[in-house]
Amino acid sequence: MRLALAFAAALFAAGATPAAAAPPVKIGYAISMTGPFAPAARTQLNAYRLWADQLAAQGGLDVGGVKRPVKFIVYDDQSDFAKAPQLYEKLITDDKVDLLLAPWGTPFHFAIVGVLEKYQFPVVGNSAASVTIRDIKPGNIWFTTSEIPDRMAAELVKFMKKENVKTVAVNTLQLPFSLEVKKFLMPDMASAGLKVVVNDDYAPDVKDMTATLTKIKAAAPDAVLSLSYPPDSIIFIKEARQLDIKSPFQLVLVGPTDYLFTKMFGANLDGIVTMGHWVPNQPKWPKAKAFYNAYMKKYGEPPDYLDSALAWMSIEVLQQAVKTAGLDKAKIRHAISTETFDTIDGPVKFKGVENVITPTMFLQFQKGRPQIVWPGSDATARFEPKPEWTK
Amino acid sequence: MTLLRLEDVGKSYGGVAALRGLSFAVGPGEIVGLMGANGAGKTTAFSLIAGTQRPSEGRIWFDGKRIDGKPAYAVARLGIARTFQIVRPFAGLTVIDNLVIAALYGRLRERSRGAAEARAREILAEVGLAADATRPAETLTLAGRKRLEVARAVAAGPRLLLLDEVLAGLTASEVAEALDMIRALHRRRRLTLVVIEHVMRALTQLCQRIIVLHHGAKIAEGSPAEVVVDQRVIDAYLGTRKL
Amino acid sequence: MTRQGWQTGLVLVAATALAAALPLALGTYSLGVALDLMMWIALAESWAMFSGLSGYVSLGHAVFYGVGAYVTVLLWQVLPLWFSVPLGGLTAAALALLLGWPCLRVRGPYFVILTLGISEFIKYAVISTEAALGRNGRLLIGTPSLTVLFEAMLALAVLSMAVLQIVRSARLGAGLLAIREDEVAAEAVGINATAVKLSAFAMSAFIPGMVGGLMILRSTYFEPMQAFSPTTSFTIVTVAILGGSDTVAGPLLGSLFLVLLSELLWTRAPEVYMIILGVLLVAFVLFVPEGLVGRAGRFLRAPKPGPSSRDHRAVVIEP
Amino acid sequence: MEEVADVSLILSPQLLAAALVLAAFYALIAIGLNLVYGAMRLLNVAHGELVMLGGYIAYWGFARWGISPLISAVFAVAAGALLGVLLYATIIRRLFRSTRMLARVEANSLLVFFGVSVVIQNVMAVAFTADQRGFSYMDGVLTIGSVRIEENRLLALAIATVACVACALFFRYARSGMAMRAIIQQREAAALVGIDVDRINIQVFALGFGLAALAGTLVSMTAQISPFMGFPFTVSAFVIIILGGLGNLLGSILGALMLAAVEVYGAALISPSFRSILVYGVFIAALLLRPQGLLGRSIAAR
Repeated sequence: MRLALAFAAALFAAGATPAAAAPPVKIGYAISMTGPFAPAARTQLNAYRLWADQLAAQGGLDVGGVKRPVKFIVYDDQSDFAKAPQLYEKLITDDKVDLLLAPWGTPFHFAIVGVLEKYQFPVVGNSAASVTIRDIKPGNIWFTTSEIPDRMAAELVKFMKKENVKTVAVNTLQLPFSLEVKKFLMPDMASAGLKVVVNDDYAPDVKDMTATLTKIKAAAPDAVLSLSYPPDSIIFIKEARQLDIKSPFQLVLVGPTDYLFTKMFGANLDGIVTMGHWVPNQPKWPKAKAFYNAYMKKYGEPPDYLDSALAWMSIEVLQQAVKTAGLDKAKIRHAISTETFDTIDGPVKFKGVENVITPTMFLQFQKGRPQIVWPGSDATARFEPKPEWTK
Repeated sequence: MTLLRLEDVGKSYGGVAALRGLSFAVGPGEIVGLMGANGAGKTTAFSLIAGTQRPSEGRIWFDGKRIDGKPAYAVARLGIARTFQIVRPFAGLTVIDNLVIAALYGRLRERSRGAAEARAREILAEVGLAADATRPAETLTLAGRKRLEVARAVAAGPRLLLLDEVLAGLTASEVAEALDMIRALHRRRRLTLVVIEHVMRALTQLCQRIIVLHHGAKIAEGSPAEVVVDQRVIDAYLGTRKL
Repeated sequence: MTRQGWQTGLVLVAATALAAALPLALGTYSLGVALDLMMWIALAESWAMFSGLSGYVSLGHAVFYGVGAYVTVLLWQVLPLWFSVPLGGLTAAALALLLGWPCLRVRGPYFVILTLGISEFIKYAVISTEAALGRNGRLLIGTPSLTVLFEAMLALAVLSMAVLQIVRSARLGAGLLAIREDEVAAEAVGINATAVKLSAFAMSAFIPGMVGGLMILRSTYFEPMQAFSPTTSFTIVTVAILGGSDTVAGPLLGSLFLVLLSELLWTRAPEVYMIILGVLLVAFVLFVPEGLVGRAGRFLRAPKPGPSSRDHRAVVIEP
Repeated sequence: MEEVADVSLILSPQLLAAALVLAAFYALIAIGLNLVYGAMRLLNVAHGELVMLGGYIAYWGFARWGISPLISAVFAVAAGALLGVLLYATIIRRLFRSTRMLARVEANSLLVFFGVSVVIQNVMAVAFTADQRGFSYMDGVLTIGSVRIEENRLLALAIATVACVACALFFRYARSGMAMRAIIQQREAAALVGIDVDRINIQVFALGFGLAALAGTLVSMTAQISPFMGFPFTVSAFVIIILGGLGNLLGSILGALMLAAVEVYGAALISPSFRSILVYGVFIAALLLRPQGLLGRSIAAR
């Protein structure tokens, strides 16, 4: 409904500009609006909708120097990976969209790579990162994140070494992204001389982690790495607090950046390290605060520092590419592959599928706010050992 | 010469004996009655012969082959068909389909559906259900279902037919008709029958020989005339009945 | 019956020929929808062949779909597809034999829940296996074109209808129906219930195995949570029962209905699409309980309504 | 690198506490499911959605108006019961309309409830968005001996235990509780001895749905909720009632304890990655070895 209003507003606004004669630019995407992934996809979807509002307010999208109205075509993939490629195929062949935005999550990005290659349709991916995709060298998808598992593993090990971590417990969810992170992490930790004291995997429908966490508590490692997704990240944090796991370095892979965690855990989130490379208060990134404020204004709560920010970055990349290259696919592809983009996360430039400018970073919650604590060059705060859990 | 022979057959459920040391033989073409009060073990005996249950002890021969312990379908294919005391038609299927299935799977294992249907129609005519052939079985009256139960058993092409109280619950005139039907089947299809019945008069009319069970054991065997005067039978069984 | 059978056969051949020509007429998207339609037909007809006829409601057919997909993915670029996809079907059938042996001893709700449980069990076993292998999602680049997949799926859909029709009119179908009505009585007329159920269960797994293989080539991405999703099982049952689950026409109509309805709804009302689907499902069960094909669930011919429909079998609990 | 599982973990009271809390949720959910199955042979695959609804009521009460989940629980039970009654009166009763319908009531109920679950999930998603939600209530950590436990968990355990005991007493002593048991044992006979089966059915729906909603309020105090959270609970509840025996109400409690033990101790002794394999493995084994359930009172299947 909100979306329909946005279209209407977009069209109305377009009508007021001189470019009214130009046909609308069709922008499509499919994302999980129902089904088990819908909750996790919300913060990305919010960023997309915010963009639709802004385009409407600005009177359209700048296409090679001409402002044109936009029309969004949005589908629900029903949290079904098998639907995603069909829907993107429909958007490309049936709806004949001019531009595509990415779906939510690593598996969905995986799922559409085949279709994008088949139709040579460029998409700037966001909430996904995978060495597997990088290895097949696709030419039509890029990742705004710098958290590709092998890079992240290497940085995490350096980070832990610097913080004097000697022993590590790893607890991993059996889904592609977290497993890929672990796959690169284990050998890196071994060669860096970090000792793994607990190493458990768990299946996606876990309801209780007491067994693993009791082992971790007994082993008292310097670092606990919870390679988890939001639902199980919640279980981890709750039970780690309950068992009073005192490790000074505690990483929770995916979830804490979603504002839900702040609402649920408040001060208990302090000290938790998580993946992410964006915060609104980094002075080097002038656009960051504006995005934060706009999101805050529309939704009444802060964006997800991970998914919302990545989604917004992908929009910025696409928008800037279209501004110079127009709607021609080959030109867009060329622009994305070669240009440097100015985003809320600083400059972004791709080599292959990867964002090669933004360093791999880690965030830590301090006094209720995420801060960049690694690497030192971009840090907005210094790492602090995990404070005591509240009683 | 015997078609069916039981030797010391017994069945117990968790220590309680439902049937003990039962032995008897049935010759080809005979009609033998099985009599006894409720719980005397009659239906158990049928279940053991038909393979619905396995005997705890003893041996059963049919046509010279050991059949105890064989599963029900295998026994049926050898040529033993049974009816159930509480009828079990394939309720959702038509009357004729009930028979067609038996003809396809029973001893005859009819090759084609056409042949099975022809056989089914023939039997339906014999049991007086020809007009009801295409009705769903569940729409038949009780008497109709009893007939269907017999007809389906016959359609399997048995040499030995075990009839379990097919007359129970019928009115007097229905009983007479059913008896005629059974006799006709016996004659025309050269069947051997073992019959369980509560209706005393019917049993004595129908059978050449009667076996009386009491508390799971055989207490008498002989012609109807002999059995009804047997003192043990009178004590154990007839004594409990209001004649 | 035979003349009618011939006519039906002719119509079917003509329809198949027409369908086979669809790729010439349809755009990519519509062809994708047609592929989906063929998929549901193939799955639901296969399901009906076992569950519709025997009354053993399998809520685990996703496992056969998933296993077929997994075999095809494992053998991707190892063996040619014309070999690996049928091998997926055979593996699914073999799995059905293996599972059926213990499972088919329980009936009614136990069977329903057991099949659901087993399919979840195998799903998680595959997840663990993939994790242990260090495979984090598998991408297949360079799969056959949509047209090829459509023609293959059409062949499976036709095959599944033919199998159901043949089984229905053969001894096996008679045995299954007897088992559905009364298993003890069925054994008493010579039906080896175990053998009949097992062979039918295995047959009903074969085509879904191949469907899974084709669909994974279509989606180009294999992830066990998805490939073995219980939603597939639920949808198969829904489609088959919407149509009327023991005739060839039933699952066909059910699939048509579901696919067309979802096409109609999901673009126009994406957020209420699922709600409408749910409401329709409930309405169908309540008001069209015998499915779209009506009371065509009879074995040889449509029954003439009997003069009385007194029923002694069941007790009505309603006052 | 793989360390051997520490057997001393079995003796950890922390694990016992975790298992008990999990079992308490499971038991509440499973009893309701088993009641509805036992009395009417209905496969309620929408049961988990009631848990979800209960969770939302507690969440909204707390987030919007600061109402304690303990008070919301009362409303949740009432709302669940009301929904149960409505569902029974408008839909379920029709499943028993004719003998033909009755013969396929299990398959039909599966489809109807599947439809209902899809509707409930998506209505909630449309009305309240698909966002995950969670709140913190009584999240202080208590130390009891060597066990550390959040207050809300302890509270949930206590409430669930009280509710289970109350149910047991109700089935044992209350008139309608006894009638419910009678119907579960022998539907036809129950009707013959003068039990108004339809009325009891309504009560069964009210009680079963109310219990699930209550479980939902307790779950929401300890975990996050979303409109699509229900299905795993449904599956677990089915596993439990099969373990404990369909129609056997006390068996449900035993089954819940078993499932929770398998989850918690299985993870401790073998590996958490085998959690689901273990759960379903135990379930399949139990079903094949003792199809009548652990406590043995069997209900003839069909």
